[in-house]
Amino acid sequence: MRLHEYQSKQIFAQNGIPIPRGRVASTAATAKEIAMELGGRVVIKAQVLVGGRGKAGGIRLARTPAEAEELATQILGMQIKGLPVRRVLVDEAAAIRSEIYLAVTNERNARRPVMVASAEGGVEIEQVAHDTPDKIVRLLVDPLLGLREYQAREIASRIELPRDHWKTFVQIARGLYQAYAACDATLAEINPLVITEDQRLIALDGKMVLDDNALSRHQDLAELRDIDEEAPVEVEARKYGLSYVAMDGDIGCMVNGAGLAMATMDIIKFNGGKPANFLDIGGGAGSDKVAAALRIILSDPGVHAILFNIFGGITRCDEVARGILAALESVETRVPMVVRLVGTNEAEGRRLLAGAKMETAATLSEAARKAVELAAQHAA
Amino acid sequence: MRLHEYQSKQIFAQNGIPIPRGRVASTAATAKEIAMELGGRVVIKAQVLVGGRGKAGGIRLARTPAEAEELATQILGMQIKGLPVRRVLVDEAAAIRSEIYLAVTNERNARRPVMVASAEGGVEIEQVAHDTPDKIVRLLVDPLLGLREYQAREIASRIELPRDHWKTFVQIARGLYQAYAACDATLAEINPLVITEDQRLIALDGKMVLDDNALSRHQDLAELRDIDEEAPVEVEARKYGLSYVAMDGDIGCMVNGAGLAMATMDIIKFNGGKPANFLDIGGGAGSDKVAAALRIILSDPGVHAILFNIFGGITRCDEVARGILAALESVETRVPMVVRLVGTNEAEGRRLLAGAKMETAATLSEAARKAVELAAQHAA
Amino acid sequence: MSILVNKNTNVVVQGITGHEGLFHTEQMLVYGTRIVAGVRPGKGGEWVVSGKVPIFDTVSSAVEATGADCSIIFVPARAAPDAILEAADAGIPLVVCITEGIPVQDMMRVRKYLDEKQVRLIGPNCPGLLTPGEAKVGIIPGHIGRPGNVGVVSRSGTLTYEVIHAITQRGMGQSTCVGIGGDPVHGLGFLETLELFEEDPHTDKIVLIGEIGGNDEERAAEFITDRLTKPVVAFIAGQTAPPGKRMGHAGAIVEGGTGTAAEKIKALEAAGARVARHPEEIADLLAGL
Amino acid sequence: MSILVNKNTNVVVQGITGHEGLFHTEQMLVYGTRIVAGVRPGKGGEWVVSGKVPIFDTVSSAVEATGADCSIIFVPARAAPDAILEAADAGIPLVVCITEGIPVQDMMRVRKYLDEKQVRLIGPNCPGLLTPGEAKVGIIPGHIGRPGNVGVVSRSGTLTYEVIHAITQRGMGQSTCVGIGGDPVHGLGFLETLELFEEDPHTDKIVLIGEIGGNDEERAAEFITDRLTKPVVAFIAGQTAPPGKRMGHAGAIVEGGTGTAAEKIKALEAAGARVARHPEEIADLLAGL
Repeated sequence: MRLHEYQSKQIFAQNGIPIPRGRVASTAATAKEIAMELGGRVVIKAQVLVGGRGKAGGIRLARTPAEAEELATQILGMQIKGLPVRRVLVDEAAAIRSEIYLAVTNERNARRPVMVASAEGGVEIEQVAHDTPDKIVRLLVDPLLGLREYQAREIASRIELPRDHWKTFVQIARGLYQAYAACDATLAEINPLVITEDQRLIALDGKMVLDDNALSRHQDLAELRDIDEEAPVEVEARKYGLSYVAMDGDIGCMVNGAGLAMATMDIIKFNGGKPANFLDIGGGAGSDKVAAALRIILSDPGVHAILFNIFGGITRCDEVARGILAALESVETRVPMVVRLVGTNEAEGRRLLAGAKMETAATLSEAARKAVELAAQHAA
Repeated sequence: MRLHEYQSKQIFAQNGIPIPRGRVASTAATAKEIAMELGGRVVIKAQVLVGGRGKAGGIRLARTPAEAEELATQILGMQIKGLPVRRVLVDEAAAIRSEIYLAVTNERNARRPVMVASAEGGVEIEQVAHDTPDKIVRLLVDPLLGLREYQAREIASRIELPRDHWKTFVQIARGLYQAYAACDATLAEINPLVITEDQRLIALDGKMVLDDNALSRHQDLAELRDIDEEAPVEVEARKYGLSYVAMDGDIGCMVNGAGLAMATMDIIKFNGGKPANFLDIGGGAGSDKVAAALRIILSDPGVHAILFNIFGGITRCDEVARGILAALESVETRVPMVVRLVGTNEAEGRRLLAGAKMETAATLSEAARKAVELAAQHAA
Repeated sequence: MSILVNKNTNVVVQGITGHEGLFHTEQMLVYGTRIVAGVRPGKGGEWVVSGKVPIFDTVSSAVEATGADCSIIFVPARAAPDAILEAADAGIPLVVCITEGIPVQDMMRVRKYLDEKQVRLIGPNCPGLLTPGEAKVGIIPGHIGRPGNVGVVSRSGTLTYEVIHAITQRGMGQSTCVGIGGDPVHGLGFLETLELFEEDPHTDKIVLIGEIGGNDEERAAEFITDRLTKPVVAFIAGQTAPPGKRMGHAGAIVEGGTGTAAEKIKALEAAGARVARHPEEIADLLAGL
Repeated sequence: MSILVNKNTNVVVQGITGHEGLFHTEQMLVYGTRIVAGVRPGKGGEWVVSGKVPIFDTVSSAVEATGADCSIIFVPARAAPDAILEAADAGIPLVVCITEGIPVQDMMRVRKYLDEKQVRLIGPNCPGLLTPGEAKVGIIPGHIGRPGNVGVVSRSGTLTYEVIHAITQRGMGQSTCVGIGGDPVHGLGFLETLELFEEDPHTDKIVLIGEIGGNDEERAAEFITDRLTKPVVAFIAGQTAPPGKRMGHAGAIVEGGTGTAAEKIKALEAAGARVARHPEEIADLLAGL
């Protein structure tokens, strides 16, 4: 789960990281008020959960409260990558001398947290990593000891931060690690961490991504979820415990198991089609879950066919077939469907579905080919 | 630094450990009020920082508020092992079914915290350890992971705690560990942890000893220090950064270095005398420190001679001699003194002290013999 | 022959009284796995599965009483890290954790602790182990496997079942099937498993099923180049997965431009592995070896 | 010959700009110790001791630039645990921590971490090491020692100086003097030091100075019985110490009836060590060996 900039920065502040004075506004009038309170130049920043806000015009400098109101009006009327801007953060503008990148994330191979820093902040770190990898400092942290002061100093030294700023930097780096650890984050990032003209260090932008598996023990953080920022189908899918990712193809997929779901998408592509989604219905496919999955797939107007791919292991194929039949009674389908059932009780499962308006297939390749064909016909 | 029972139990309660309802009182009237509030049988417990309160009559059961007042009056008038009782804890009386011992302390050899538990609570654990060592369960804890639930269950299982109580016991054991870790304790002990007739687990008595080296980072805990409970000389010694322990002999000792101070006491005993104290004046013996040490030693009326034993290493003997001379100007001494200086600039040091009213000695044995002799003469 | 488990493995089931734990204990018993004990704190002394399996309060008491040398964990995510540590502390050398949804920072701490111990962890969020004809320690449907000379190692669940099933259908069989799990921080990886298969005299061919996210497959490719003498057929799921999106498994995500299927396929092909373009091709390629 | 340090040891001083650090750096330099670097965050690039010793911001940069293979720590107690870890992470194999007053739970965590690393810690709360005629890494007054064949190991400070001084006065000398420190949780102990002395061809006799608290001396006695071939003279300080009272050193306390001088003396005598009744007897017993 990704947090908004303003939410991330509030968590940073709670962990001793200096952030600009500022507040969030959902109307231009409030934005003007905040600008007046801050009494000077402010930055109006769209709060949307996608990257590239700056390029899209979602981050603007206002020199007066009136200008703040005007720009807030503009930004609050924008859509960025399809997401309407519902809130702006109004922050005191900083006079920037230089920009640093600082983050902590999980290093899978080392199975430890890793601090990542660069004197080249303010840009995409992947770009820096690609162009000038030696400008990136990486330092592994023992998850049982946390980030120690000497390690933070080591980072400061290696990014050649002026020594005057070390003390504050150590505090910021440890605060960031603390935020990461306390919130079960998978990423806590300050980009840029700026040195201002008056020699302060401030976290100008912030990003946190939380571990979905840990949200159950962070009720307060779970409540920060901004449902407005998510595709309604993803919200719906989560409600039913379904794992769903929308894509831009035309063949809806319903599969049991994440790996098999990915493989199903792959074989659709191999047969010249394009998957409309990733969807794992998990083990034990009850009719309500199958029905919810069907509704979600069909809510995408680009879907022209649906491919069911079920491997019956512990869950038997006939059970799944009954789940599908029951679901079909409650959901009106408007596109052709292909079903492929393999594994325990596959014959019985196929027999049950033969009565439904579904094409059946014996192999995954055959199912994929049929789905691609039917989608093309339906679209035409 | 040792905490009072009532202080320890408050910390326990903050860490989720059930304690009896109750409050502390410094007058019998307040004790009566508390007894009335608690509305039933109460236990009046002397709050002094020594063991053996029970045997000394410092823990009594009162059946009525009137009796509580009466017993509180008695106990508040007591001295236990020389310490006047200034406060009593008035606790709701518990109907006890059985008593358990539970503690966490530092295991020096393993360099880890160790949980210690026994189904035989309510008595001195050293006694249990001595008589029936197999009734004591010891479990080492990884200081980086803390006490895990399964370890607490392991303890419950090994002390054969009835299974109904495991859940609460796990919570208590983890709370105790948490209190120990959060307070930098060297001991956190519940003795007894009782199972009541109505099947609750309650920490009836509590003891915490804190690491003096860690008090600087626990300002709140440092403020719990009860100066009334300490010998005034120990309070005075701490003020000057002196390490002082009173003993019951007649030869005061002033030594630089803890090991050497102990060895000096040993050689006094070897020569038939009895040391009156342990005192380490540390490195660099300025005159104010030496003067304070002298005052402290002389405040003990049982002292009949003083032995200075100084090894001049980094600190030179002449410096120390000057410190002693300056101190002697500000403190009136009433007993004979023997000084033994060895090491860097020892000749110069001895020469300086020759003018003072002090016996000098070339060896430690000689110094000890002289001190023993002079003390006997002075006492006679 | 096999790796990791066989018919002499003595298994203790942690979380045996839960819905999943009980169901799969029965399935494993039916398969012939030696389930010698279950653990459920507070229920020590009771029995489950018609009096076949004794319950203990702690793993250590179960090990003491039964000599269990392998543990399988079905406890919920909240308690699973503790369960792994308990098994390790009880001296169990092989721990299989089926549980899904363990926070990744918990697993980093657990792995750090396990690194000091002589213990192998499989999973979490994995289907476990199947040595056809000998033992199943996990949830892979037993009937789809058949004794043979193909070692299977995979980050996936049902996709693995598909592949096992297909291998069996083509008249071949498996030495051991290892589901290493779909979480970003897990125990045994491709490398260690490949090493075990290399050493196993009864494994002649290997199937490796990877997916997007991380670079375990790239490291496996290095191992294949440097050390492996046995032929490998590989498949990487998620060729069409968009970046930045988690594809079901917590570990299946393309982040910062790395962890793509294309990179992994390239690395494996360069290492000489036959890489199937879609899952049905795996058994074909294997038969052609 | 010697153990732990000699004239080729390259030392970095952590906390070199503090009062203590600077003073003892000068003393060590005068003694002939190779002090190659100092560390003080924020002062990298400066020099101390009349331009003789360069300062670095971090231990790792000091090691990189100078090849230091030993560190001595004078930083305050609050920062000392970090300083030890920093030295260990920088790959320094021998770390001497003089600092007094480190909380014991901090040291337990530090030791746990060090256990995984190839690093030897001396101290904390110790006077450090002296190899007469070669190097002093610590605060033992250099002039009291003299090269010789007696290995000295002690939990104490000035008491050790006394003993070293007395040995020298009697015309004998020391191979290496090791102050292991007075804290309950420390690095190198009696056991490891005795082992090093046993292996050192230039150490012929050993002096062991213990004190009340813990049971390091009892374990040393076991080692003497089992493994040590060289003769030992021992002394235990604190024979008159009352129970439950800390005698200056954080580790010098008789708790729960254990850690008494009597027990330790008994164990050492049973192991064949000559135990001096008072400190002045040590050199006598040594001369009589």
